[in-house]
Amino acid sequence: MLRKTASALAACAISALLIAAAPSAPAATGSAAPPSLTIVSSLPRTGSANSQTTSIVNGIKMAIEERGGKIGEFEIRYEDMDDASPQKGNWDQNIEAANANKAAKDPTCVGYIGTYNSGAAKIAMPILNKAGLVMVSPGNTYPGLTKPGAGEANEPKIYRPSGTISYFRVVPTDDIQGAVACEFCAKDLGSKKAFILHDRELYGKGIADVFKKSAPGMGIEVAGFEGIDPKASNYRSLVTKIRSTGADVVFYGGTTQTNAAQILKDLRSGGCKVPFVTPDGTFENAYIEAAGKDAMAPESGSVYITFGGLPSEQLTGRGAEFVERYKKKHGEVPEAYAVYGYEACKVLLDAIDRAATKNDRAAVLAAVAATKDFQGALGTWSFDANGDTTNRLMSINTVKDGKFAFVKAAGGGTGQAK
Amino acid sequence: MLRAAAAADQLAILALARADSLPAFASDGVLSSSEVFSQQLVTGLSNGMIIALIAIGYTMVYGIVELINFAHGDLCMLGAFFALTAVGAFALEGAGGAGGTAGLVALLLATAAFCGALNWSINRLAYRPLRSASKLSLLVSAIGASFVLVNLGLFWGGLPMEVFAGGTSAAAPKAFPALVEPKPAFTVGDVIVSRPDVLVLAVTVPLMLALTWLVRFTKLGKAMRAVAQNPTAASLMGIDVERVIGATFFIGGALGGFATVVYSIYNQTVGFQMGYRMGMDAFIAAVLGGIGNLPGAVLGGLVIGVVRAMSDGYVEARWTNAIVFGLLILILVFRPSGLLGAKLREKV
Amino acid sequence: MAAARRNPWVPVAGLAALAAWPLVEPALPASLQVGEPLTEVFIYAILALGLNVLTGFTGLLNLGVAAFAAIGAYAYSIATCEVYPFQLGFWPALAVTGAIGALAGFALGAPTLRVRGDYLAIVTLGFGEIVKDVLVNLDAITKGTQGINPLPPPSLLGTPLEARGQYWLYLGFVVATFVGVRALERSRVGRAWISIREDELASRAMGIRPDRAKMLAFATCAALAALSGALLVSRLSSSGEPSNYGFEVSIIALCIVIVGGIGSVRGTLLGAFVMVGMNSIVLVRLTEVLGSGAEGMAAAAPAADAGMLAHAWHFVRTWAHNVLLTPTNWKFLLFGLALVLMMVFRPQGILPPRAVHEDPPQPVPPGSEGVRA
Amino acid sequence: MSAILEVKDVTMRFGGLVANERVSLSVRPGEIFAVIGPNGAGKTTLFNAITGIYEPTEGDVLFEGRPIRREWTAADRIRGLAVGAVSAVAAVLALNATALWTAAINDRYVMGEPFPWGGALGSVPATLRDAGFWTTWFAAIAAFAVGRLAFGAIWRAQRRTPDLVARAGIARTFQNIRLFGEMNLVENVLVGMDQHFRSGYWACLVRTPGFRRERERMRRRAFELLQFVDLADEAAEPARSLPYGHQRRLEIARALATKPRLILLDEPAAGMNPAESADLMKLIRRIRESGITVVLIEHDMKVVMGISDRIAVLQYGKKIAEGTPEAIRNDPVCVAAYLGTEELG
Repeated sequence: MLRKTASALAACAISALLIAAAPSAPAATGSAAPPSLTIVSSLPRTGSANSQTTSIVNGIKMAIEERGGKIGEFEIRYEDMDDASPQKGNWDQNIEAANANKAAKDPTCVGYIGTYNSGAAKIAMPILNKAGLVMVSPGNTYPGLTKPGAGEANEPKIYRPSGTISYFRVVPTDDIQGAVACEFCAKDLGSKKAFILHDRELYGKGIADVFKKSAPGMGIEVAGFEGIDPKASNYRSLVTKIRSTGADVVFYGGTTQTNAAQILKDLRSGGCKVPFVTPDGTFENAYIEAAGKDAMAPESGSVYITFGGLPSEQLTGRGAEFVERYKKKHGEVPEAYAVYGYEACKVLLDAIDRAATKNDRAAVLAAVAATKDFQGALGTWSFDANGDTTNRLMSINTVKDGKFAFVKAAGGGTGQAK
Repeated sequence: MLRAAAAADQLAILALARADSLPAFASDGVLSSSEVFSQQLVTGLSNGMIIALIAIGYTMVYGIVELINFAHGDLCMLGAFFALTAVGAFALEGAGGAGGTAGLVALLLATAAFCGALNWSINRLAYRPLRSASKLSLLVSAIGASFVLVNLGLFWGGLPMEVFAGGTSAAAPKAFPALVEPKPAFTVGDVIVSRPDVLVLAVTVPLMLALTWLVRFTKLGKAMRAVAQNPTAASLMGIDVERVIGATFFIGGALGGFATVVYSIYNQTVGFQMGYRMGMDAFIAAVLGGIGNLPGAVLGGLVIGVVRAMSDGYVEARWTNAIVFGLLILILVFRPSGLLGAKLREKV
Repeated sequence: MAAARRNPWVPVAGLAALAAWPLVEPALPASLQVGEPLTEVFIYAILALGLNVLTGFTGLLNLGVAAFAAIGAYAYSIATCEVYPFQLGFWPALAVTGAIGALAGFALGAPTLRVRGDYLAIVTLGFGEIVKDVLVNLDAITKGTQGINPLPPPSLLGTPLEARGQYWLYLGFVVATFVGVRALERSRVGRAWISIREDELASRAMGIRPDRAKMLAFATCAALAALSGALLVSRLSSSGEPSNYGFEVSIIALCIVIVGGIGSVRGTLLGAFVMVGMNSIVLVRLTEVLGSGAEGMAAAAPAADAGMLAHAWHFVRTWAHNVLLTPTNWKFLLFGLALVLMMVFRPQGILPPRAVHEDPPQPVPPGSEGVRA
Repeated sequence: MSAILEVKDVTMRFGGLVANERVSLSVRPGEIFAVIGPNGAGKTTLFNAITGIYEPTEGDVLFEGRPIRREWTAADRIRGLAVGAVSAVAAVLALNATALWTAAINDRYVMGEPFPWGGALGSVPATLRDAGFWTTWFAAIAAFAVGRLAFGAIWRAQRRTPDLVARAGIARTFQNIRLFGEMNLVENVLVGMDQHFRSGYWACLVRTPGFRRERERMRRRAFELLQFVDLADEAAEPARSLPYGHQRRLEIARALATKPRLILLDEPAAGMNPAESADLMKLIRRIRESGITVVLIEHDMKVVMGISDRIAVLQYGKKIAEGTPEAIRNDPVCVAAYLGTEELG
């Protein structure tokens, strides 16, 4: 009896595998199909970052649709890879490596959009670089990936074993954003004493570190600098600590997933009404929804969010067009991340076009690197020598009536933010 | 790039920011050191009491089937989603006064029933077929059940309801309305004892008393203790062991249901991944007190709550987890069966 | 009873198939190529074989085996990476890693010898959390969440190995681990472990010293886990971040041991294929299929109109759009369900251990009656 | 003749329950000594007290004139101090890890340049001096105390463990059979022989020639022991599949495998039919002939009276009589104790 069930189970598993194998088979064997190029994205699709990555993927798909799914004679195929595992509910180094290797081996693949997490980029970058496959990230903000001297001494050289730069990103880096946030606290909020929190992750701690470094120069005293436990149920004891220091602003380097809303709620219910400033990891509706009406109400104290670009409703030109189309298709205003995905894919498609539409990774790579004065949804920008966007425009936002409201632009279009 | 039209509006926002950045706190005081200590103690005890409430349900099930029930925290998580759905469906938010209190009591009872029934069903489907198998197989089954529950929580968060913000970002944490407003119930100096703190106490203590009564004096309680000691002997004495186990799962789950409502009101957040920490804290509390020991679980919960608060307040938040676990290991080195656990004597 | 012997050619054939796989794979259609995950299987297999020594043989439930892997991964990273002055080669670093791992095993095992059963389970779980937190918090040493990179690739006789070479090298490690653990199992060491699992008191009364045996089990488990961690990071060329060695990894390793058959070395090996395969291959493929189906469903859904039924239909559709139609949202469920079903239908695991390890000596020397003489 | 086993005024108390009260026994080398008494008289408890499973509440157990107990030797004192010292060093290193590492490595290492190994340790004293009292001296003293206390706690719990008793030369069987059910017979016996193996961990891991020779030798000896108790035919069976009487004999073989000088048999004839009991009596005599002293608990009076040299009678935890089978049979107190339950002989 038991044997029977076991073998039945095994049969089920095998047939599931076969079914799973089926749909991709024709693409590999069919010779009559039109020539195609593949763009893949590798983002954490399982678990807590799912809503952001969904909007990125929506953006990518829109960019491809705009081109009619074709460039020249080539059909553009898109594969949405997941670099998260269900057990972790977050990106997994093994899966990211597997994704990168799979893309590197696929002869039709000419572009890799990803990753979302900078840590994952560190794994994928050398693999893709060796394969000469261009990588455009819609989400990595760790400066060391591209900027010499910003991270470890051997960064970013180690991510470029082949010697050429094959990694580009359409988002401004943490060092710019952290400084902008600090400047805003000092100049606009008139803060004198800041309590800095971070989630101990690459992104959150990176920004908090920059904030801390910039603070003395802006006349802000650092009342405290603490890494929190992003899985804690509440932060009331920390709030008590913050209250006892008399800080007049709280900066949290973290994301919605690492409990930014919970900190805000505990601050407010603990009677602490100082402004609460967070980076773009919280620039999504989920943050407002997670925090709830009371914590976001103006009488509880103000809330600010920095963002590496302009919010959707402030976009003009192509950006505004994108927002319109997105609204029409999905029935909602796109989240901030959608634009990044859209822009990353658009720049890639543009490069494929300029590379005379060939299945040639080197040509595509060269074309991406040569991107100059690109008229995208995020404005007009170029890739600099490191592979970073020259777009340094930041915005400061707040929350008003349950919606993000633009406060001011900061950072400047081309100037150095520091 | 800027739209000039919005500029005035923005300046107004900034002016508002400057204005309210000054009065940092209602009574405008920077806490004195003794007040900080008292405030941390209040926080620690409240959090500890919630942990204790989850831990008793956990330790009850452990006592009877010796299962490290990994799904317990995730069960509580689903309970929180159930409660949030109920809050949305019956518009419990903002119903003040007697109606609000009645609503709250109804919510507590309904969630308890839901969690109890769910726990009973999980036992039926995932644990009962494994009664004669090794404990480790049971453990893996519990791990599997916990994954399933987490996924159900994710689905639940995607329901297109207003309380779930339309469900568009299912994975994001959801705000749980402050059914008991986080206003001070009373203050001592600058130390706040908030209304949710009082709620925690008001739910936890009666439940613990009721549970003690149940285990000590009712027929079911006696049967539960008999099954915990020796299932074979209990069944020879005419006790329907499976029914008793099922009842224990129901009661353990129901306690989790009460706990999760209190937890949600206290923290005002629910999310599909919150079960991990809830279950983990309950597990630590139960072990610290001596697994299967009800007063032990309460003591363990309180200890953990207070240690967490003190560590956050006086050491550094980033070391809190390590300190809690380090303390646990240290206690177990000296007292291998927990604080109140009986010394195991093997029958030879 | 002799019928219980398994066919000795099965493992040989399996090994041959695995060894030949990299040569065969490129010839297969793309949909049947597995690639990367197989090397991951090997790494998990070593981790799980180590855990099997502690949990399977000795009966000590360890919920924090990933901590040893983390220690190994970071020891290897610090020993080899160019941002530190040590810069050992692949093999010396592996030796150092194994030693540090064993030491960590002693450090955890020694003070907790008196802690039994589920109390020990939470001690190990806590150890796992502590190690992870320490690795994040001591960022001056470990680079915190930045990770340490680049790490030198595995090498053999001074030649760095590329993907295929790594595959074979790692396969070699799995075989060596398998043989070693088997050898231990069938010696006095393994017998002592198993006797402790079966009945600690009786084995004590027979003169076995459980403390020593448990310490050896802890050290063996920790050293193997550390080795798996080192192999993992040297393949990825980066230590990754500490959260990559969290509770989930411990849980997968435990599931491998139990699903494979507690205490069974072969079962553990098979379990690694089943679990990692399910995770990295079946779930991925399954979500691909579901994905194509889901798009079709979304397109086929009719528009909403008035009325109660339509309202409900709209509700369900929106819900489906929000979560249900995204196949990756089903991964937890499928994984968990598979675990429960496997346990319910085969609680003893896929390949439970054989009772018989030692055969009696065949030629019986005559006239051996006077035993005590 | 001096006694091989001397139980002196042993009292075992569990909370309010007194299982043994001032029991004294004296077993001579080479004799077969039986302990009898009604159920609940405290016989098994006495065995457990002798073999180190329980620690006597009061009284003492001497084996060959000496107590079997770890003494707090100079080596233990050094070990305790060493554990304390290691904890102290570990605590100080852990608490100052960042500062120490930064001073020794990060501040001195420039990538691409050779690392000045010489001065790396030189930075340690200065770093610790800067660290201040709490993370150095205080931490060291506190960690030393905790480490030393933990060592003491573990040592105390292990003063007289069953493995120490077994290695000293006392083997036993269990009333409620405790074989290793998943192992076969040969392996069960091999577990008993464990202390006589000489190959260590590494030899087992790489299967050295010495290991293989020893393994062969030990397996043969295990098989001989199985022949000795008449179980050779079932040598490859898993222990749990044996019939009850055979399991009892296997327990005896396993106990003999430890090469004891004294063997304690807890109800060896329980559940045996008369023919099996008779075989058992022969077996016990053969054990004694091989030079091993036998102490047994038994309810089967035929067995007891048939093979015992001397008998002690326990009732309600107290010894009420001791003497030859002849004397016990005629002792009115003993007869009274057994009245209504069993007839003596």
